[in-house]
Amino acid sequence: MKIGLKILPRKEVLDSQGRTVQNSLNENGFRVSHCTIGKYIVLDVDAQNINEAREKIQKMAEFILYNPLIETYEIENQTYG
Amino acid sequence: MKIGLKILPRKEVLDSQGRTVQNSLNENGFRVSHCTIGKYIVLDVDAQNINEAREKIQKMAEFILYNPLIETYEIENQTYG
Amino acid sequence: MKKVGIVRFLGTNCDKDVALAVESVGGHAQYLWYQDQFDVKEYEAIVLPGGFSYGDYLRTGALAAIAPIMKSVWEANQKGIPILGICNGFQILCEAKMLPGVLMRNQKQRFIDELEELQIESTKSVWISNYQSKQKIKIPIAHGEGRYYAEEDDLKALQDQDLIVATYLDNPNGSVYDIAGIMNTQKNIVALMPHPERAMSDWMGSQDGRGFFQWL
Amino acid sequence: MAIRKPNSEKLKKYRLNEQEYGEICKLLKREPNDIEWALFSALWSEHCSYKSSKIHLKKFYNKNPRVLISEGENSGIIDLGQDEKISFKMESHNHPSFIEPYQGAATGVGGILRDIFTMGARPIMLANYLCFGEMGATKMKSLVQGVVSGISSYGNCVGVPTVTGATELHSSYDKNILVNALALGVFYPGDPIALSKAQGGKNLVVYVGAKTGRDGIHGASMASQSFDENSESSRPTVQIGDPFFEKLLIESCLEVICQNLVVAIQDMGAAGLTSSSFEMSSKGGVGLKLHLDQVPLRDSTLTPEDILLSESQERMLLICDPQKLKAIQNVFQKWSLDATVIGEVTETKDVELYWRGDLLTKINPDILVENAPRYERPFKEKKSQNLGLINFNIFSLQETLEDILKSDQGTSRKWIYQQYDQRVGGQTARNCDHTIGVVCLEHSKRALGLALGCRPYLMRMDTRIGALDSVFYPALNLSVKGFTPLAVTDCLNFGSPENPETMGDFVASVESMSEACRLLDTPVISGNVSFYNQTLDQDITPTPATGVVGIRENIKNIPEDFILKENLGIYLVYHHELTTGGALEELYKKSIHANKLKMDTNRVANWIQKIQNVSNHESVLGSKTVGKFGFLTTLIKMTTEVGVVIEKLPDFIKSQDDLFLERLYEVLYIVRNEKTFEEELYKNEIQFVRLGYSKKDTFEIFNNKLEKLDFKKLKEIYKESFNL
Ligand SMILES: Nc1ncnc2c1ncn2[C@@H]1O[C@H](COP(=O)(O)OP(=O)(O)O)[C@@H](O)[C@H]1O
Ligand SMILES: [Mg+2]
Repeated sequence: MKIGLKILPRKEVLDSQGRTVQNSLNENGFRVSHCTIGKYIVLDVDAQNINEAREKIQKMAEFILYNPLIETYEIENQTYG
Repeated sequence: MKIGLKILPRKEVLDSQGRTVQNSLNENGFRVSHCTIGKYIVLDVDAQNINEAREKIQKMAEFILYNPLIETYEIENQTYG
Repeated sequence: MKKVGIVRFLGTNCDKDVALAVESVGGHAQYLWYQDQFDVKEYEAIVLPGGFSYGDYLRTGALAAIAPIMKSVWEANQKGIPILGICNGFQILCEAKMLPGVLMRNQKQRFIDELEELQIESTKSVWISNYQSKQKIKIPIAHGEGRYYAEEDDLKALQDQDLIVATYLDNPNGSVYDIAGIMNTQKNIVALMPHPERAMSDWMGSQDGRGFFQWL
Repeated sequence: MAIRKPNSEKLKKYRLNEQEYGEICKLLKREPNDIEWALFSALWSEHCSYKSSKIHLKKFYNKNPRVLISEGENSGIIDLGQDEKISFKMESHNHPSFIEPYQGAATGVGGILRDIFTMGARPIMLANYLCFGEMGATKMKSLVQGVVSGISSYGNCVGVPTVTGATELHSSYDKNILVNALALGVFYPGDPIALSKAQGGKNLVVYVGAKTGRDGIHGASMASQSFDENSESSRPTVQIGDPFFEKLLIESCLEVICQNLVVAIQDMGAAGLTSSSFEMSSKGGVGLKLHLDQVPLRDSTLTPEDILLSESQERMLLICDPQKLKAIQNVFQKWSLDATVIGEVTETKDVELYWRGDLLTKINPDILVENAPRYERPFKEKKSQNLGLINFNIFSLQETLEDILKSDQGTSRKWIYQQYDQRVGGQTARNCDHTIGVVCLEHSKRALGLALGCRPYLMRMDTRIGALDSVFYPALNLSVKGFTPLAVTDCLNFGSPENPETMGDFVASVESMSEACRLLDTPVISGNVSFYNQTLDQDITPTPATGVVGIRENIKNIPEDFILKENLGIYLVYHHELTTGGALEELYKKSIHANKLKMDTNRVANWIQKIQNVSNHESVLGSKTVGKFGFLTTLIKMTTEVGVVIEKLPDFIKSQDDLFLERLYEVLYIVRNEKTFEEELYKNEIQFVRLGYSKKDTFEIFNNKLEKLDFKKLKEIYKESFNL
């Protein structure tokens, strides 16, 4: 079962990548008032149902995939793709 | 209006990071049959409705945010957060 | 004395190194600022040096590829002015679609600094006219994203038209066909991941990089 | 004056003790208000005030005619002649790196770079001194990976080459790793020196760089505390770095300094805006009026206290003439950075802090900076024992060498330094593959060398010997390449100063290092102290890391580290003071022994100077100082496809064991024209023995019988064993 995991920089933390991309977009004539850049990870795990899959992914997220010091994460509520 | 944009590697050969993470998850006792790593970008744009916002974001994606040679993208259908 | 324009983006960090290399062979180096456009007629060559333009954010080279100065670089290319891209410069030229393909994260997922042995594959551009085909040279690499990748047809074109500039003897990063550098079909653009400006005299450990600049 | 006893929770929160509180009240002539509590907490912390170390640091030999600055500024400066000057310094980021290795190490590099370019010097070299626990210890591999990629991502991106380093592994660092970063910058002719003294009433206080966020609040006082089981939960105070921003700051700050647009400049390091502003004010003897609400924020919920203590990275404070503000802003804007006025210099002597129009405090900065406590803490020097060497009864040379070269202590660190850009800048002549780092000075074309010191196993053997060695050994490493050692920086990593034995080690180290520096005439021009490196009362090995800088007139023909040709003479040149089996004993899990624990420091210093002469002799093609496992191991590391035939072992080698002992000090030379080389040695009255000659594809020893080593396998083991 494939589920998506979104990992974003915590709001209080410096997101220099987002800021730089935002500037660059604006310089090129787009209008963006905020840009945050994180990761999107799709994990394929063995599970009977979505809840079981999400639980597994939560464990992995907590174990290694995200850094609580600088990031927050969100596991999607439906299967991916 | 904040909308999320997912960018993922186009094929497996282009995702060495995904495989590395998958291996390290499996080495640590998790069971993952596949792992794909991409980006998640949240953009805040001025728009009347979701469609307008998505159109704007599509333009940015095509202009710079993704590289069609190696990536695909998907703009979310609801506002973020 | 040939006048060489060296492009500086925010985050470029090999600009001075290239200027010194250019000057050591008697060229005249002038910096060009990323926000400006320049008069292409004034320059006999343009170099996009290495570094971390825009902090390597989004994708390496991507944000530099849309900076204002790239309009002039594009124009210079149209006029056939020799352009050299080194490391981040190579990444920028790919992102600007002036060269085929893309440079991805090294296979080992780590940055690698190493003196690498290369084989010159084609000498058809002025930038490499001082080398012999199949000549082996030693030039350092220093990159985290140097794994060259392109679609089948592009690769075939590179091979068929003899546009591969140099290959690694001991592929450090997983590049397809061991590619270290390529040129465009017009042959005025050469780009490579290794840093010839870091191999200009014996005390640097190698002077095999001089050939790239000697024609200046 | 009626002073109430403070509640102990408040003291604990602000990490001050009762006496200190009493002193504060005395100085203020009242009780501190809330904001002042925070200010004292930060500036009177060990980290900012050096309260336990200052009286000892005064003992350092720190002046000679070359020294322009060696105290009171962000970093020291020496004059190299020919209109060139350099500034260099070393700093620790141990605690943050243990909590969040990637960011901790990265911001360590960022911080030390700012100390250098604040002075107006352009950074041209980086180095790092790392101590990790045993690779099997909990989380150690991920700590190493995190630290190395943090250093690499930051240093590479800002474009300053990492040219040398040292990595030590030992169980005493299992729960308290050391991450010390060194940066060196250069002034070429005409480059002004910038200082941090605020001056001139009505001048403006300008804030540049990244916006202030919540990172690192209370970082300074955290670094002044030991680790306990709960350290993991102190995570939210770790700072986040952005090397791209730092690169822009380097360029823009050097530009405003170069154009003489600033009166004073100071980075915001430990304790952020608090320490930078109070130190600028105190040094200049002028007042400052600061409007904290004008500070650019990333997070609008920050309180004045947060703003004062935030350790957000990549921020600087400038003082400038109002007339020059526009010009300054233009420079920063060109580099896509903001410069915001947050206050002004006043004729009073006080720092006044305002928040939305309200005065939060008005306080003389000397009270916080100059009058910070100074402690002469009790200390007790521990006596080393373990005299007399022990027997290993080594049987197989090949097997012993394999054991050594694959061990934590003996293997190559290439996996680490391969991740560092060692040649950006285009001036690197010797990189991390070599004993010392060398860059070419662009103006004079002279060679500038850098070597790091401190070998913890010697510190474990005997504090004074180890501390002497932490200056002598890197100085010798420079000398064997023909460099004149010029000056020293240090980073003193110790346990708790409240423990008299730790303090004893500290005092002994400072005294010994200073003695070595005086004898070599290499003053200590900068440094850093990191105390409280302990976990649950377990101290780390006392680790006084050093960086020694030297110069050589010619960038060309620096003796190689490797044997590149056949039929060259191989010489062992020595001056023996003491012999130890230290590293090998630790490898085989025994304690450390030596034949004596004394050094004639005069003679050592003298010999190091002579070695420098010899090393510049035209017959010398290669050289290397003999390291921790004795000369055979060092010789193996020098081989390429060309190996060695050892025809004659020195008389002092009486058993196979002897081949693996370290004698302080020995040097290996690779020589052509042996006769003139020997004459040079005789002339300098240096002891030596000719071991043999170089030969392709073989490594042979005549040791009663002929023995052949599989040196290519040994080299392979050496290169590949440290691979995470
Ligand atoms: N953390 C590090 N950063 C950069 N270089 C390092 C680091 N650790 C070790 N090195 C490099 O490795 C060399 C030390 O290697 P080592 O195996 O101890 O050999 P030797 O003692 O014979 O010089 C140093 O000279 C240095 O250049
Ligand atoms: Mg400072």
